[in-house]
Amino acid sequence: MEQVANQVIFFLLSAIIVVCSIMAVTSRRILRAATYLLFVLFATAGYYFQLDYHFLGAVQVTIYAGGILVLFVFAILLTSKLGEKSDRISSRKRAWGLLAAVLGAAICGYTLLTHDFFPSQFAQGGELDMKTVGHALMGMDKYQYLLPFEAISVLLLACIIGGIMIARKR
Amino acid sequence: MIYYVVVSTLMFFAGVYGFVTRHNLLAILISLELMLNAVDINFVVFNRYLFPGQLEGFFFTLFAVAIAAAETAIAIAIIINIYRNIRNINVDNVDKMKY
Amino acid sequence: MEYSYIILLLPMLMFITLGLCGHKMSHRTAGLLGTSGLFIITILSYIVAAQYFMQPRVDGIYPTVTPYHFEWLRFTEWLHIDLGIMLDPISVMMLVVITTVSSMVHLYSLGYMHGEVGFQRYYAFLSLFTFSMLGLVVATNIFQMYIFWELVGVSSYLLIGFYYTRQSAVAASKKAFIVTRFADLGFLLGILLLSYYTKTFDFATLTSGDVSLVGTTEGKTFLGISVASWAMALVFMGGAGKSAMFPLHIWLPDAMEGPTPVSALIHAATMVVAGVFLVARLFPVYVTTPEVLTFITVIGAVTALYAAVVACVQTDIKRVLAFSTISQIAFMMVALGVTTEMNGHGALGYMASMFHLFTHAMFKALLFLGAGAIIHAVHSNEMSEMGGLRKYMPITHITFLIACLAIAGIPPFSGFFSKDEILAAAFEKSAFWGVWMSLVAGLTAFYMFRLYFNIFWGKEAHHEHTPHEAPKTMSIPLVFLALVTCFAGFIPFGHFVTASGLSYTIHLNWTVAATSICIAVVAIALATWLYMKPNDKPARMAESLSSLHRWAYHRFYIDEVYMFVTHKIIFRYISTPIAWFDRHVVDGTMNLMATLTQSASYHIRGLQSGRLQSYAVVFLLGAMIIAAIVLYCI
Amino acid sequence: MNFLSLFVLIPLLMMAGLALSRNMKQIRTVAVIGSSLQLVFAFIVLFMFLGERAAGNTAEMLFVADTVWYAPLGIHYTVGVDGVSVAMLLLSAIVVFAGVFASWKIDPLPKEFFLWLILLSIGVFGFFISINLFTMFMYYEIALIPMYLLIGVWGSGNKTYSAMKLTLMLMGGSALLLIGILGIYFHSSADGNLTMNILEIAKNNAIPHEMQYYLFPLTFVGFGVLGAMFPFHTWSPDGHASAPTAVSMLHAGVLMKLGGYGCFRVAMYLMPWATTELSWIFLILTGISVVYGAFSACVQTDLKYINAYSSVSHCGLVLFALLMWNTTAMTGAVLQMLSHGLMTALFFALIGMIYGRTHTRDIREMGGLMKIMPFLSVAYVIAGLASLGLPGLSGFVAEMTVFVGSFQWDDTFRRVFTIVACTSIVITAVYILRVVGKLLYGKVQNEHHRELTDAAWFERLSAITLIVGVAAIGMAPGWISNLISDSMSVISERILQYI
Repeated sequence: MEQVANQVIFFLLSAIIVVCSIMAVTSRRILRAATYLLFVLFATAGYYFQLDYHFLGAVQVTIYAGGILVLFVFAILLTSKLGEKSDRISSRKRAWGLLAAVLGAAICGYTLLTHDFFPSQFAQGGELDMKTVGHALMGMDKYQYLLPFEAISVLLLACIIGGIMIARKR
Repeated sequence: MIYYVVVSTLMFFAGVYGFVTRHNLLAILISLELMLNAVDINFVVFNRYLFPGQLEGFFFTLFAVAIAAAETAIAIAIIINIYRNIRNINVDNVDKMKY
Repeated sequence: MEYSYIILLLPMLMFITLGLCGHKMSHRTAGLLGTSGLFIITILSYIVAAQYFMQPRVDGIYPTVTPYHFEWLRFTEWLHIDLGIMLDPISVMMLVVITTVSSMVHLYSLGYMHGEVGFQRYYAFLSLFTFSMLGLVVATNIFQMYIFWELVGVSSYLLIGFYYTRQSAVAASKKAFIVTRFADLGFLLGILLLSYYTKTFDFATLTSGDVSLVGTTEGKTFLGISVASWAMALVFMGGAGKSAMFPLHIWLPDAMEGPTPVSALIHAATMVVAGVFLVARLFPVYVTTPEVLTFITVIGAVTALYAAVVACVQTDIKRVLAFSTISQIAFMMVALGVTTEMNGHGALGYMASMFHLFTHAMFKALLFLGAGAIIHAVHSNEMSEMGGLRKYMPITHITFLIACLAIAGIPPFSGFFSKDEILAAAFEKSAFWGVWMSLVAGLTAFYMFRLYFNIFWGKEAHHEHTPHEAPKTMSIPLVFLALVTCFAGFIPFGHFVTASGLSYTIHLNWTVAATSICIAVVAIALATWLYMKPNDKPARMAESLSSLHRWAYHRFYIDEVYMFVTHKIIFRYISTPIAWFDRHVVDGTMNLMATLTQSASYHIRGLQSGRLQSYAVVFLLGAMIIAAIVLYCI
Repeated sequence: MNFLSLFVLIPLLMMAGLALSRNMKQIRTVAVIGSSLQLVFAFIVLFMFLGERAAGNTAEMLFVADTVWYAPLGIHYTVGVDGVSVAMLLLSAIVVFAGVFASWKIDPLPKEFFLWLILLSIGVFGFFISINLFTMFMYYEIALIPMYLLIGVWGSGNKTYSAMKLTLMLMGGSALLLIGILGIYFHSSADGNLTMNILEIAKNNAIPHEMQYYLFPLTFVGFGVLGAMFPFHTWSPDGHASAPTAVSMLHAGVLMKLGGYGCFRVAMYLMPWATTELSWIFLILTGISVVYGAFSACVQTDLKYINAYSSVSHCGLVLFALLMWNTTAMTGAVLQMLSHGLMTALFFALIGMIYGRTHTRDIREMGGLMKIMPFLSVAYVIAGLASLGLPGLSGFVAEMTVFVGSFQWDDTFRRVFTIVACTSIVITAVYILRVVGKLLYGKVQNEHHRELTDAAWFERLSAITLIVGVAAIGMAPGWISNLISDSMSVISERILQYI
């Protein structure tokens, strides 16, 4: 019973992801594209929860759906008047894009399907408790991530300063 | 397990299509986000299915999300600036760096 | 004999002093310096000649003495150029001839060139010419002769082009130099061929017979003719160019553009005989290749006749004398050509040509200097402006008459003895040549006396001022040369100079002598009949054979042929196409490559079109292709 | 680093001195002192070399000094001199000395002009003293690069086009050369310790035959481009025509000799087998360039073009003689390099002076200069006669050695080409006399030429140094031809053993 419910949820989420991403990419109104992106983000968060990565799902929801999307909406509102329809895409460009995407999908799909991954041991309920996550984050020895963590912090700082610098009124 | 990866591939290539065909810089940014998320899914799925013990995939995605946030902030700042200079953010007009 | 190097060194020093600081000196000092230098050399060469011919004969011949000899430049281990002095009968004789004529010319030019601008430069070039001519004559090896050969060519270029403001003089000097240079090319190739096979440059080894050219080249032939005769023919070509033989004679008539004393020195006595001297010097080698000797005889005979015919119709007195020089030199060449073997009776031709060279130098110089005095008095070269000058210029008249008699071959004078010997040698060889040369001798007598009567007899041409006798400095050389012409005939030449060196007593073979005298007398009578008193007979005769007259006057249009070949063919159809080819084709390819790279880079630039998305597409396609390759192909 | 590197040090000091000097007078004094010092030093080296040879030291290269420069790549700075390079150093010192005086009144930016000129001379001097492939190539490049600036800035006529063309073609040549040198380096020794030093490479003799088959044409053409071989000579007329006097003097006088020197020092000395195999192609090319240059000089109207084409013809003769392998011909080639170097420098100096006065180089517009400028005209006639091959001047000595040397082969192929080369003396006579006749003799073409001044003292000095050089070689060639033939016999023996 449990299995079936998971299957259903999974199918539901993947449907949302696929449909919304295509819609986000092809819709002509920019704001609508943003909303479709929102749905895709939520669906990915759903995936994480389904794979028992609750912390990651939470992070995804807060940062992506919360932060980045809000930024997007601000940018959209600032740069383009509401309801303005972006012009038709020239067929030649679209053809190139389609060709590239489809070709890529075909190659990746083919490799994925033919490549025999070694057996996956899906340990059910391998919940990741926060303590281990915290230790790994702060640890110094081999598989621990203190250095990337600090690097990320420096990067974020730089981004903040960069953002301010760019947006400064000349 | 395969389905996760198939879905993420589709998502990725939708992002690619969007990136290549849209005129609006923000739309490009959106498709970029799509691609990033597709990659995150992949990481998580591989970590979960193939390497349950380790945490590389997990942390990788964590950091990827953080960096994506920073990157989008900067991108949007730049876009706004471009908008401020040339009053529209159509990607074909941004070709000052041509030759 | 020891101080013979002074004979060479002094003219060189004169040239350098006059050349470098000449323009500081006044005309008088430069002239006196030059002439005194020449007189010292003349006396020295007389002493050397006396000493040389006084020394005891070693088994019948005078030993060749080489007082000085040092290696100048080494090529391979056996080929090396040395500079030195070699005295043997012909070179001593030539020493005497050159120095006498040159000193006479120097003395004469004091008067003739008086008041000319560039007087010192003239004397500098004269001493350069004398230096190179002397160097050529006393050369110990063939390369040294080639060195001085070129120096003689250059000094004649400088002297002919002395009046460089006149365009015709410049063109004449250029033509002279290029024609002789072309002949020198043949000479150089001849030397290279000769030295390659005989492995030496020295005359001593070449002529001593221990190295036989024919021996080492027996098998090899080139275009059917054996290499030995090729070598000797090419060497003769060098001589032919310098002595203005038939194909290469065009420069001599134009060389009259130079001052007359220069023509006297260069184009009468010394330079033109260089070719004869060359053949005489290498004569033992020539004897081994008989077909070259016949070739020389043919060329000589053709030139003699051609020049004699053309001389009969020329109006410019210097052109007449020029053609007569060509014809006389051809006489000497024929004399050399007809000699068959080294000693005994066959060697008469060699001795005769040397004797003729000696006497011809004297009276031809006299003729030219006389002509110079006449031109100086009348200020024009054309015969039409002359006539009846015998009253105004007695000394020149008498000396000119003596010279004409000598060249015509009238007994007491030297011309008779030497020309008679040549005719005897010609008859010796074959009657055909004998008759041919007597005909030419007759023609010579005819045109000489035509010239004589036109100048000194005939009607009085009007003059602004009466023509005055030449000043003393000009008439002394005339008198001296006239005396020499009278007595030179009696010198027992056979005693001194023969092919093999053994003394040979000249016995006049009376039949040939008689025929040549009566031919000369008949020709003179014809000339007197036509030209003595002013009448229209020569004009009427000219119409009768008008085409021949016109052709002969224009030297059978050979000049035009040369001009056509050099200007049209070489300049128009070889040089300009090459220049065009270089400018367009070779240059074109270089420029083409430049424009190609530029256009290619222009197209490539199109890719960086600034359109962001095209970058992305290209990037993605590239990535995918690489992925495909990596995954599936490798 | 031994005293030979002084050759490079003196110019460096000169450049330093120039950098400090302010007004024109100081620039001139520094330049004069430097170049005369260089000339004196060249003579000292010559006499020391002769002394050394007299003392019986028969080592091929004298005063050899080797210092490691960059160990990992095995790059050494090896310096050494043999008979030929001593003669060439002397030539370059004389031409630089004359060049300094010929560019006395150079107007825009004189200091920079002299700086670049001396950098050019460093390249030349360095090239002649180095016997290591790397240092040779380095100095070769140093000699090329200033050319662009010197012609581009101080030139005349369409100078940018010709500067660009000259530098690009020479760079193309040196690119080929680089490939060749690397090829040689990697095959330089069988047992693995690779070396750039020419002497060792020659001793090891380890370059396999099929490699030689490729490397020889590369190096030969690489140097041939600079030596104005037939198809690659087009840079020479344009380059020299628009270069300022001193630069074209230095370039035609010395740089083109770098090509010839490099050809036999690198291409033929290190790859004797390939020389015997492939020389016939280059023989044809150089044979053509001898006659080709002479003929096209006959119809040029611009003075500098005539001299440039005559340089093509003479340099063609140099390469032609080199390909004849035997000692006499190769000595003749070096003699021709020396004599042509001095003659062309003299020609370009005089043409520069005439151009400085009449501001036109077209011989149709000028005439009768003999009366107006006697000294220049007499010097021009002497230069013409020297290049014509008048005995007593250097042209004759060089050409005769070349012709006698190349006549020693009696196979018809070489004999035909020798005869073709010999005819060049007639064609040279034609175009030299054509120019002398049109330019110096005859009537004065346009009137205002009448009040032109004759040569000033510095121009006289420059012309006289070169004339003395030409006459010295011409009058007494014995000492210099023996000096050269000793070192050339080593090279020709290496080649002749493969016949």
